[in-house]
Amino acid sequence: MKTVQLCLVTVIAESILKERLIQDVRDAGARGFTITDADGEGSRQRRVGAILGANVRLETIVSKEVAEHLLGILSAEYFERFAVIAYLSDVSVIRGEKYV
Amino acid sequence: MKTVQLCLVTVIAESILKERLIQDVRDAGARGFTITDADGEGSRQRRVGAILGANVRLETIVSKEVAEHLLGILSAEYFERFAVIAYLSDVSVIRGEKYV
Amino acid sequence: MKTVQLCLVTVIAESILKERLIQDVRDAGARGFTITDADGEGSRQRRVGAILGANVRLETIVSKEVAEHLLGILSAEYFERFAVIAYLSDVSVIRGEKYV
Amino acid sequence: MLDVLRINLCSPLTLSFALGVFARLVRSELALPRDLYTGLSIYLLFALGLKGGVELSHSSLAEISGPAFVTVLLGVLTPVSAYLVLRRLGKFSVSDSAGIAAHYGSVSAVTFIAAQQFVTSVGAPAEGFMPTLLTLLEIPGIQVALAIGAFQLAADSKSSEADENAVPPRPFKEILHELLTSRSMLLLVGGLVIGVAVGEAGWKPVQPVFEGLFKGLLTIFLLEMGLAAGSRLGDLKKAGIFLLAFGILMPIVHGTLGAWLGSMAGMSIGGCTVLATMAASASYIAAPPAVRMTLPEANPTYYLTAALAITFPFNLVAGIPIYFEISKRLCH
Amino acid sequence: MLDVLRINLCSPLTLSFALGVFARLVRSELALPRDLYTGLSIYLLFALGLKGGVELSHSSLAEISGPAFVTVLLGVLTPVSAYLVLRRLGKFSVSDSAGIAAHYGSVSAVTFIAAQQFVTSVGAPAEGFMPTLLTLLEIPGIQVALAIGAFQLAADSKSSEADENAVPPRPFKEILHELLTSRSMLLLVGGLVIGVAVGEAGWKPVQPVFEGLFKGLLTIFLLEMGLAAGSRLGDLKKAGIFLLAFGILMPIVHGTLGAWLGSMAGMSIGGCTVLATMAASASYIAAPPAVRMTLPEANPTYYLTAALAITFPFNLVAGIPIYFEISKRLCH
Amino acid sequence: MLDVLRINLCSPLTLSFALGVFARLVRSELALPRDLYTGLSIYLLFALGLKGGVELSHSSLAEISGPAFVTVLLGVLTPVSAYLVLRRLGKFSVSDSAGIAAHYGSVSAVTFIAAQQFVTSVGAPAEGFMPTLLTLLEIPGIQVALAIGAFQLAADSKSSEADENAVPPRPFKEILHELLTSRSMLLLVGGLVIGVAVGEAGWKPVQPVFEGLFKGLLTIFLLEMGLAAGSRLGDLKKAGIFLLAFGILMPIVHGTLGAWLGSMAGMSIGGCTVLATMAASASYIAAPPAVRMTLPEANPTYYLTAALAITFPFNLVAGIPIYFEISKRLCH
Ligand SMILES: Nc1ncnc2c1ncn2[C@@H]1O[C@H](COP(=O)(O)O)[C@@H](O)[C@H]1O
Ligand SMILES: Nc1ncnc2c1ncn2[C@@H]1O[C@H](COP(=O)(O)O)[C@@H](O)[C@H]1O
Ligand SMILES: Nc1ncnc2c1ncn2[C@@H]1O[C@H](COP(=O)(O)O)[C@@H](O)[C@H]1O
Ligand code: NA
Ligand code: NA
Ligand code: NA
Repeated sequence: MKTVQLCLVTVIAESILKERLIQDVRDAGARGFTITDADGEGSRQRRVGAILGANVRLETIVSKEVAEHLLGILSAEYFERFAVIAYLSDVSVIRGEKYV
Repeated sequence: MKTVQLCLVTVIAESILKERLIQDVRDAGARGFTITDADGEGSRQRRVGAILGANVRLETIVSKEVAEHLLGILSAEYFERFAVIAYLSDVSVIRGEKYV
Repeated sequence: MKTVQLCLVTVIAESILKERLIQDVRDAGARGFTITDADGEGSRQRRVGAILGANVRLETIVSKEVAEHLLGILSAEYFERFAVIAYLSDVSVIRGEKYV
Repeated sequence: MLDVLRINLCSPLTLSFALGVFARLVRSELALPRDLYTGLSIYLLFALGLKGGVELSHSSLAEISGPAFVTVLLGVLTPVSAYLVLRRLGKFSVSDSAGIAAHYGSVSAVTFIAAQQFVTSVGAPAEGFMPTLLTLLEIPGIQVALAIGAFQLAADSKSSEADENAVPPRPFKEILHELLTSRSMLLLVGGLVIGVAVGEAGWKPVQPVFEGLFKGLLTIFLLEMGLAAGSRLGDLKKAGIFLLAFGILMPIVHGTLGAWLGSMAGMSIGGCTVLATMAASASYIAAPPAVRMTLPEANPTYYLTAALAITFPFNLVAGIPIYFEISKRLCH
Repeated sequence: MLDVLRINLCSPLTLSFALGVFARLVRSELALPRDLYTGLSIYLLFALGLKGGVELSHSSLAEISGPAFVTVLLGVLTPVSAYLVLRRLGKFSVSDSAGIAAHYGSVSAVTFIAAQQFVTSVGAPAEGFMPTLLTLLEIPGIQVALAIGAFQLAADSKSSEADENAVPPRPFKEILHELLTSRSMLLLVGGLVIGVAVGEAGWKPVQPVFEGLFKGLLTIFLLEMGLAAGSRLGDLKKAGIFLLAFGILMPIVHGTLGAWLGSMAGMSIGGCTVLATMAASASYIAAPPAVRMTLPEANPTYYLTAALAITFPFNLVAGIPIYFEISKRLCH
Repeated sequence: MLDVLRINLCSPLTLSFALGVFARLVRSELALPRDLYTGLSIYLLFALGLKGGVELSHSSLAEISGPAFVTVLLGVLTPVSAYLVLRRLGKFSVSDSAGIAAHYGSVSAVTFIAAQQFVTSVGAPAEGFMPTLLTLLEIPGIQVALAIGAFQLAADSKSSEADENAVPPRPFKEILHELLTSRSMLLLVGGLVIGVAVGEAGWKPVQPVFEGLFKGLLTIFLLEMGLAAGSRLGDLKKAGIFLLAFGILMPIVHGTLGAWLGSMAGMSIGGCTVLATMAASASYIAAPPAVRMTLPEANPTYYLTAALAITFPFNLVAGIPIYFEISKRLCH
């Protein structure tokens, strides 16, 4: 089956940012995204439980350009101030046109 | 530690398909799978909430052949009609024999 | 944007091991981790539902060495006796120093 | 009539549905956790069955047979009428017509409950066996509509929807199994059987939960229904003016038919009102997944918007009182 | 006796457990959301503790000391007897024997509640301090069985299970800490203490939730238990005929022992029945995770199937009435 | 006074909060499912609004106007005083000072409820319109504090926090929209409106859920609050001695102010006590996300620890009785 190489951007962020991240992802030109709830720990303390919510894990399959663009937005808006990380990996999909 | 390269197939699909997908994954020859709940948005509208459920995210580590086979089943049965996407990535595991 | 290649270790394990795994991940030298709830099936029977809980899915972005070290711990402590799998994939991050 | 409308409008049920819709209109982040929604629907269906069963244990087969027969009749007539109207007048595709018809052929448990509450509050309580009729009406309508759809699609092989290379894996017995073992059926029927078995004695200790909390928890459930309906309002224009009219007029037709058949079967005014409401209501618990699985080409925007954002609130606010007035005239 | 059985069979508790089993047998997708299950078990344990505490505030140390002593005695005897039977007669591995024994040495809160309901409904209510005994019995049995297991495994170093390179990281104080701070212990004991502290006055305002809703919510919980048990029925054959017999006969032996020790301690018929049921019951809330963590070689299919799919329904349906009859004879 | 303290200490509310804290101290794995927490807070806020609305339907605008005015006044004064104390005396950064002040300018619904329970139990019930005042006090304080923060940050451009390249995307109307459409506002105000609309008649059928279960479910909610507070105890030393003192003394100041303004507005002893408690309490439902979004540089450890682990338990245990004593002296 003919597949296309694309870029999977995974963003893990504190959950209050959920709606803002979705907007950023759309603005960056992504054609879709998938979100799951998550807990976690990093340079900031363990993120669990009730009061401020935990984390969300957002995935979006995009072109290299869109990925670059999205990372730009994320690091400008969030990296210093919020509990947010993002990483890239290569994935192959069929129906490549669906994602760009 | 000696690791083996295998293929990770990730399927994101509307949740009513969950049981059917599990069957397809078994039929395709996968030795196991992992499922998480997810929300998402794509060419079809935002998938959240109650009435029709949201999405499921299914992962299965398989050989290249099984992956091909599974993608074949998915695109034949679901891609046109249902909210389903799938993508491949390379992973390395130990105990390679466990997955094939 | 300048990115660094790192190693993403994903561990899927029966949920009663959650706290022990978190400890192992810290001991192995990881600087952070992300956890989501999951169901699944493998060589052991389908893991769902109430009594013994289902699975957790733990992700940690680490250096190659830490990844090796973590896999060592996991296979020594869990692989034979518990429902646990782990796999590695390559990811690129910005702020590489954050993870090592 | 006006007074009756007031009773209906100023009930916590209607108003918390309205609050949910409002929350969506002002783009609030208010949302009930998914598990809470699931938990509430499990509770409501099970409580409905249990209470119905206890009451059923007081009624004889003779009383039920007539009403049961007309109920099944409604389960066959309403999907057909809905399909024909949508396909012929509405010019909807076969799949869309069948998909929407499946919803109107089945019944909405919440609307049923609202009708029960209403007839009680106006002092014309319905027969004790109504929940039994609910379980009888839930499935046939869906089956009939899906059958029409599959049959039609098979027939016109030139239609673009002809290549059914995905439907074969969905044989009818599989669909039937899904419907018969669906959450709503198991809890309703299971509750009924348990209710009949335990009777008043066994009912007492669990009554505080399954009766005492019923209206309050239903109020919370309707908040969620309002949120779901509110998030569909945007789709109203996509649904179009015809579907809007359909979502209001079809229930009135089905409601009148239900009231008339009910009176034929010698039911009380309250009973006729509730049966009419059942016929007029559109399912949004059992029908949507069944239709989605079996007729994936049918556009969910159409059937969900019509059932949840048009017909449900219409019945809740105006429909039920209307069917009550109709029933009053029919069962003199 | 028959009448007593009827009371027990026709209770909503038993029947909704049966409904859950049935749902699995017909391969229904019915499932309670995991959080609902967790929430319900938290509620049940906390309510159990609170109510027990309020009642405890009425009873004197003198009354309790005897029953408390025999309860702890049961916590030591039952896991040993279970282990010996499984290892010697059943030829199970050390780990499996110890793992199963840990479940039968501890106690099932839900079975305990069912017994409480039963004795009340037959007009022989148990002493007010029974929940206190429940908390006393929960842990020792698990500890004793795990100790036997660890000891045996260390002993026969030639057995394949000898290389304990994973157990060292599980020192006993760690296991004990897990058990003492486990959800069930904290909620039971915490509830007890709070109940004693607030007394009747503080109990009144929360009574509607912690007493009024108790039986109804337990009914829903048993639906989930039925689903869990139903999904294990398939494993019955794997479990084998011996485990099936064990799951029925061991409880009768332990129950008789419990009833006898209870009568020795001068407890009422109701009290003896409940104590017997506690001794006869197998834990499936506290024990499974503890065993899984500490004896991973023990096969969960064995202990879960025995505790949940064999012993629990047996006690629920036939065991409790049997222990009641035995107690009647023992406490003249 | 001592007796009053006893009433307060031995209530299930206080004790189950303590149980939660204890569970964390012994490192127990006890945790309420997140959805249960969300569900409970939705229930509590909605029930609070509904009940308040029904009672509001009995009171006239004349009675309310005075108390409403002083409430809004408190919403302006308390965040300013809190900000000045933190910035000048506490030497906290602008962001931290504004962030903490936002919490103390707003109100904690649970503390409010505890005060309501308290004044009722000591026989000095508050006015029926108190929940209306709660909704008036919730938002202004947050807004004022955030405004101070943004203004200050803009002002001293040399401060390291000056480059506000992330705040522009957060215009004030957006923040206001978030607060006005926040879950707590919608449920409180929505509940109030519905309560007023349905009145006693419509309230009756839902009363078992929204009044009967209230205290019991609140008890469970406080268990979770205790868990959350317990997991913050470790941060107390990070928070430092000043914040500890602030979390106890600031409430007393605000409480006295509230009681005094309440008596000026001619409120009853009970009303003054509750108003004082509102002024003294620190929000941990509406404020934290608003502050986190708008002043990300503010350290959550400070405001969460102060509001949840210091001020909340202080008010629950000692604060409310103190404000009651103060009110007794001020009103007659
Ligand atoms: N090394 C890592 N591997 C996986 N997830 C991480 C890692 N570091 C941080 N995270 C996730 O990102 C969130 C925010 O990270 P931080 O801003 O470092 O606290 C954490 O709560 C984790 O869920
Ligand atoms: N580009 C994308 N990246 C990540 N997830 C996607 C993407 N497109 C679609 N999805 C997921 O796949 C589901 C179905 O996609 P669709 O059929 O395009 O609506 C969506 O609900 C998303 O969860
Ligand atoms: N081939 C696989 N692909 C994805 N997940 C798997 C696979 N095999 C096992 N798993 C996950 O790992 C858990 C434990 O695996 P096992 O020990 O084989 O039962 C399962 O419950 C699955 O969630
Ligand atoms: Na209908
Ligand atoms: Na036992
Ligand atoms: Na305040």
